[in-house]
Amino acid sequence: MEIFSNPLIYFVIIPMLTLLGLAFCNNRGIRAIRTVAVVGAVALVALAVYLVCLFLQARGAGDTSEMILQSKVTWYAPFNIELALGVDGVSVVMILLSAFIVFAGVFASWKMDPLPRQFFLWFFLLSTGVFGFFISIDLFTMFMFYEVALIPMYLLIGVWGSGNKNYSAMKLTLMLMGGSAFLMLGLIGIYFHSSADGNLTMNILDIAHNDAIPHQWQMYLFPLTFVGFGVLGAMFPFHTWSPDGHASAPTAVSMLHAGVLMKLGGYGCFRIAIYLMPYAASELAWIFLTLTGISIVYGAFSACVQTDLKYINAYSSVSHCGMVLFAILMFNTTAMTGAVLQMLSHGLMTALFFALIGMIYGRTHTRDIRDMGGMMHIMPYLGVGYVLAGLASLGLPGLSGFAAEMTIFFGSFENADLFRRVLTIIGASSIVITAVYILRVVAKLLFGEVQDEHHRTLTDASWEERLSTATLIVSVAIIGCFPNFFVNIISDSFLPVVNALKDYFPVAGL
Amino acid sequence: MNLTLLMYLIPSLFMFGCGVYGFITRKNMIAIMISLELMLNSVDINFVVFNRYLFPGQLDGMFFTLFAIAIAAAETALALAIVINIFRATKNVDIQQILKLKF
Amino acid sequence: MESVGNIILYFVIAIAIIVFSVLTVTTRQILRSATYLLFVLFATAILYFQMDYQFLGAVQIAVYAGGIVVLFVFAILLTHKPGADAEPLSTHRRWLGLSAAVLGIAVCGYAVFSHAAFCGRQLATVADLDMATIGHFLLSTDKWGYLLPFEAVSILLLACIIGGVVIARKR
Amino acid sequence: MPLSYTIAVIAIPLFMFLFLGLAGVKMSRKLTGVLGVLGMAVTTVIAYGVALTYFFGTGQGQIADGVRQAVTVFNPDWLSFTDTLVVRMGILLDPIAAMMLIVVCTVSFMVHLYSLGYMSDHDGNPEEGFQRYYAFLALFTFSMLGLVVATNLFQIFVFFEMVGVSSYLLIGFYYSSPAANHASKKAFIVTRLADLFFLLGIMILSYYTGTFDFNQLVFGSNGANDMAVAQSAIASAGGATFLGCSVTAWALTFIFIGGAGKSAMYPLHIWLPDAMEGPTPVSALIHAATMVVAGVFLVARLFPLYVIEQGAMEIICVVGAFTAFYAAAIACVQSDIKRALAFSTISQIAFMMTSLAVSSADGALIEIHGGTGLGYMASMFHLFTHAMFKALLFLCAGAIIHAVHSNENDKMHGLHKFMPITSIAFLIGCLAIAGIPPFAGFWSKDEILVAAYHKGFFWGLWMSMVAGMTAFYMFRIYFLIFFWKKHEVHTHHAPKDQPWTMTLPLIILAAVSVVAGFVPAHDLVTWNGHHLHTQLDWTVAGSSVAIALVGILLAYKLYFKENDLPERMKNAASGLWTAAYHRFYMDELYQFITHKVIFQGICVPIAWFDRHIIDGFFNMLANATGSASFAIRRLQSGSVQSYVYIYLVGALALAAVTMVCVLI
Repeated sequence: MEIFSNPLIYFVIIPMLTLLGLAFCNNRGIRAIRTVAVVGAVALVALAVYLVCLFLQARGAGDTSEMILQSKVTWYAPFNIELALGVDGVSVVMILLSAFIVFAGVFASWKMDPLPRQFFLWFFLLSTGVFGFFISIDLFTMFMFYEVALIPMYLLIGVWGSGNKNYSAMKLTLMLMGGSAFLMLGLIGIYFHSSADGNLTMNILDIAHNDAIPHQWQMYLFPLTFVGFGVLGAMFPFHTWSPDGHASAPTAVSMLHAGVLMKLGGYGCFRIAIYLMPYAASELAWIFLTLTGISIVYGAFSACVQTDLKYINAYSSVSHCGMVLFAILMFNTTAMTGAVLQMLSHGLMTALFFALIGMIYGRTHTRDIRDMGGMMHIMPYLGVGYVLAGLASLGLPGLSGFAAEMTIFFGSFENADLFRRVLTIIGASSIVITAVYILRVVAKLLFGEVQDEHHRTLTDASWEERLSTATLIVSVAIIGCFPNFFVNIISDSFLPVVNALKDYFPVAGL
Repeated sequence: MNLTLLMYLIPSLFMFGCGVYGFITRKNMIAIMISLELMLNSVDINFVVFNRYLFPGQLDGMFFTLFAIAIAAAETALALAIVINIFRATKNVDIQQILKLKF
Repeated sequence: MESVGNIILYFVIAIAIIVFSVLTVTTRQILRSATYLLFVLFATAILYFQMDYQFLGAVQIAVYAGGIVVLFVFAILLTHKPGADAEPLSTHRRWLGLSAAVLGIAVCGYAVFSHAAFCGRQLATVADLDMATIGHFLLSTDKWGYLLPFEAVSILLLACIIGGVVIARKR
Repeated sequence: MPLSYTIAVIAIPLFMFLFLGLAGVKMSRKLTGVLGVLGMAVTTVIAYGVALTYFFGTGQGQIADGVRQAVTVFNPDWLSFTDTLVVRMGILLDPIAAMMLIVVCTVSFMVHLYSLGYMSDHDGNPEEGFQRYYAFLALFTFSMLGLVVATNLFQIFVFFEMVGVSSYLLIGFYYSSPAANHASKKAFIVTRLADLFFLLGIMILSYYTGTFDFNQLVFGSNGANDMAVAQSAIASAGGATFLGCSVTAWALTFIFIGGAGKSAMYPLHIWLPDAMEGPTPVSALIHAATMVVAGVFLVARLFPLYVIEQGAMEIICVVGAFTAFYAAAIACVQSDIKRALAFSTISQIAFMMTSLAVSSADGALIEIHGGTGLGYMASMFHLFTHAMFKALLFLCAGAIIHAVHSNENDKMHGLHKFMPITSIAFLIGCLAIAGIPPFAGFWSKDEILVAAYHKGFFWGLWMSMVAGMTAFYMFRIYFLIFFWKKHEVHTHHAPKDQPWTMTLPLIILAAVSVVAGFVPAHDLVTWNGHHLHTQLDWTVAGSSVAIALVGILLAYKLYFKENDLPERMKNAASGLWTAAYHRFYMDELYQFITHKVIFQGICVPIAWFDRHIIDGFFNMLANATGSASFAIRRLQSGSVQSYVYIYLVGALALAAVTMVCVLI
């Protein structure tokens, strides 16, 4: 079939082949399971890098089409459901991010016990969903992959989690499903207004070009879609699944969830909610801007008093992901580019955080910072990694967080209205609060005296843990040192959205 | 005096009423099934009667009853097998005391 | 105008059906209940004969009276000590059953009587229904043919046989 | 030497950081130290070459009429915000950048060398974390150099953050100690708060002017600071105002707050005394000579803009003058030698700030004022001399601490006999800071005072008074450490002068402190690149020397020999003394605000709100669903008979309804 000549489809096929391979393994042959998983992950990384090259080549060759590598296969003709593929700069970097996090996640769950085979099966099913979501441009297909990515979460947390895992898994699944319900309503609504002349379509690009959704319908559909995705993007007040979910999830799942899955929310908000319904987006932006503005500060303040390492990072994720949605709602290329950079940055550094926390927890069997101290003496590698992750999180130049946050703040400030500026300033103030909670953790956890004498006998990271974290650290540093490389890939992708918004929203500098 | 359609319906109606009463009141599972048979039988009669009086040239009602009898027989056999099985397990055929599957 | 014998027969049977039905559900000895059921079934068979459906009546006697009631008796004997009485019914339950029955009879009776014109139909004479016709209809695929239900029922019976074996089997 | 070699000056420390940080653990401690020092030595040589070429070379950095221009050596894009607003990372050399290269490299090299001895025990064995220490020093040096050669405002911000982190890491070098831990956190967070304002300032300024680049903000076509360019940059805001002040004034004030955080201006000074928990050479490098003057450097960079926005300049002036006095007052009563020096640093930096601010008195453009940027020159000159003598003082303090293992001066006393070289070096430092000719401090401070008197008599008098206090408290420290009474030997090691690695930097810096005053600063670091004609104002010079001598005499009287006069004075004004000793309770105020107001008053309630109200709401939804299910579960009784009854009644009701409908 023609679609198999499109490299994008292999982002779904490779994880599925990995699934197939894992199906032939059994739990006694951990070596075989690892081999299959690593091969799958490496193939994904290679393919993602190849995709970036393809993209740069296409853009370099003067291909200015909105999406490259488009192709489609009809699934169900009566509703015009298609498997429509296509990527722009944003999808490309998100795919790259996902591939790296899957790679790191495989190594972070190297010693998974019990049932390693089943764990990796669900893990790769989740990856299938994630990649599928990023490569498709058909509403139905996107939604389907979105669900494919969400459901394995329940089992991954419920079976392999720790602590109050049943409660957390149930809460996470129910809240995200609640979001999906909103989302599905919204998508159906969009579908039925997708065209003025009755040729209804699910294809995002066609819908955007038709621009046929009536304004009063947009006012209903936009909140549905935005909240639907916003739940996954941990938008206040729909973020409470995040602390519990992350706290209970196994390491690799936390990594993948915070690193990639939460990005689905931001990506969807921009790709579907704002792009397809620019009128309502600009009319209702103030509500969601307020909510995301609250998210940023609120998450940061909440993180200041937590004592569980994972809770701290979950709340910090609320703050950082709030910044993503916040920037997307600023409606200009700079801020939106910043949002994508922030997604990349947050994805990598949170994955790093959760990987390190998992490794520390695996040794000390506690995540309470009051019970730990002086870890820098005992496990210097993990300690340094944690400090680096922390510095990336609080925005040290040279690591990814800084470039992302600065782009967001400067982009947001481009808007001349006082409301957005005040919010920008409030958002910017989070850099101080972030510093407070990050340094608090670093000081309690890594510095100071060793609290528990038993901890003195613990070992530093093993080779696969080093590989996993080093991958992420290097990625964070590369984004931090050469942000323009990514900005150049990303920024053009926002032109269609910004142009769509231009009729309704006064954008400075356009 | 003629034997009209109505006159056949009346015994059938009472039979059905008795079946309902028995089904609701009895505790013994076998008794419940007996009541069930009563109801089935009354329905059979109705089929036949309607067929015979309203559409004398056709045989739909009769065949329906025929099949109904076959199915009733099968169903009874199976149901009694289950009852006996339950009895084996619980030494009991009182429907109100078999609560294992409740909730 | 029906023959008097027919009418007398009808009344005997109708009364028998009503009385034995009531007895079936009110007696406290389960074996008796089965026996009264047998009478009801016989009476029904006679009704069928009276309406010239001899084959149906025969089936009624063979399958119902001969097969099912015997099954019941077996089951009863397997699960009950002979002569044991059932516990008396609770008043609450009896009222419940009675109300449902009376309500049902009332509503259906009203429906029946309100269609008096319809119900006043008399028996028309038809050609004798011989076995060959029935057999032909049962196994035909023409209009009025019943091959499909016939096969369906046979599969159902097969399923029941297997089910019965599986359920009753000792583990 | 071509100016493009500056890249090496930046790159070598960065390389040393990465190299020592990654490979250091595999090497012996000694080797890493030596490599670090060597790397820094090469850097210093190149930096001197570049700076001297810039100042004295021909053709490079100078245009025909002798104006020193700003030379952009290298300026690639780093991050594009919009097509026009692009962050670049580059290297720009102008007089103050070149001067800062010299300052940073000199002090850094001295500190690298000194640390070889300081970070070892008495047998010369390097202590734990030696590699890490040198890696961090290299990181700091890289960041600071990156800051001073910045081509644009955003680059300065970037390196502000970087030096902040280096400072954090080095203050917390002894990370097991709670005090160091706490101090490093405090330093980072306070400066981070200031950086937030800096960021806001940059956002506002860049929004209205559309650029970060100094070349478009302040430098004219001849490559030197140009008022016309600054004027047009300010004008591009189109007169926009916010709350009655022009947006550029807001922006510049915010930027100043950013600088004030790094430069420890009141009320953001509280982190600096605590930062003394770090190793003493680090204090000398970061918290005395280089990083803390970043704020002064920042204001000097944007000097033409500040000249136009006089409101912002007035704020700097008031804050600077107040801080100078406030810190000097506290320094008079501190018993911890490093803290006393820290407050002295704050006071001296405030001098520089004030000097910049008075430089444009009369509220007019700078040319209108007769002095034409005397204060600017004086400030930069003082920055230079202060870096040298304050580093000297800190390194001396380090030598003493290394010898007696305590920071408190009541453990010292009478060390003159034991450590003569240190004593003399310290004395030179004190004379320099007190402003006694011909030592370095005299020349720079004198010009600051002249500039202050230009602005107004009050400002001059105020600064003169602070200068007198400076002389007093420095000599108080000096006498208390080296004289007062005979030293009691507590440990089995008698204190003695330290090994050559530590003594050599002292000697070098002492020599520099003696002669640095004769550097022709008025020729080299003027605001517009032109030569500035200055002459010694004898009234000001004479009076300031007199005041300094009075301060020294007072200190001599009180502290040279053991007596009970200080004790009696302390008791006489015990309230004032206690308040000053506790730094006028600023730390307690901050503690109250951060812990009681922000932590207990905001964070804890928010966390509670999140767990109980928001999460509670969703749990309530779940629980309500659960209870509802339990409630209607009764219908699912499992009794076939009930089902039949309900079904039958329902069916009959339906039938009845149908019939009634048909009848009607």
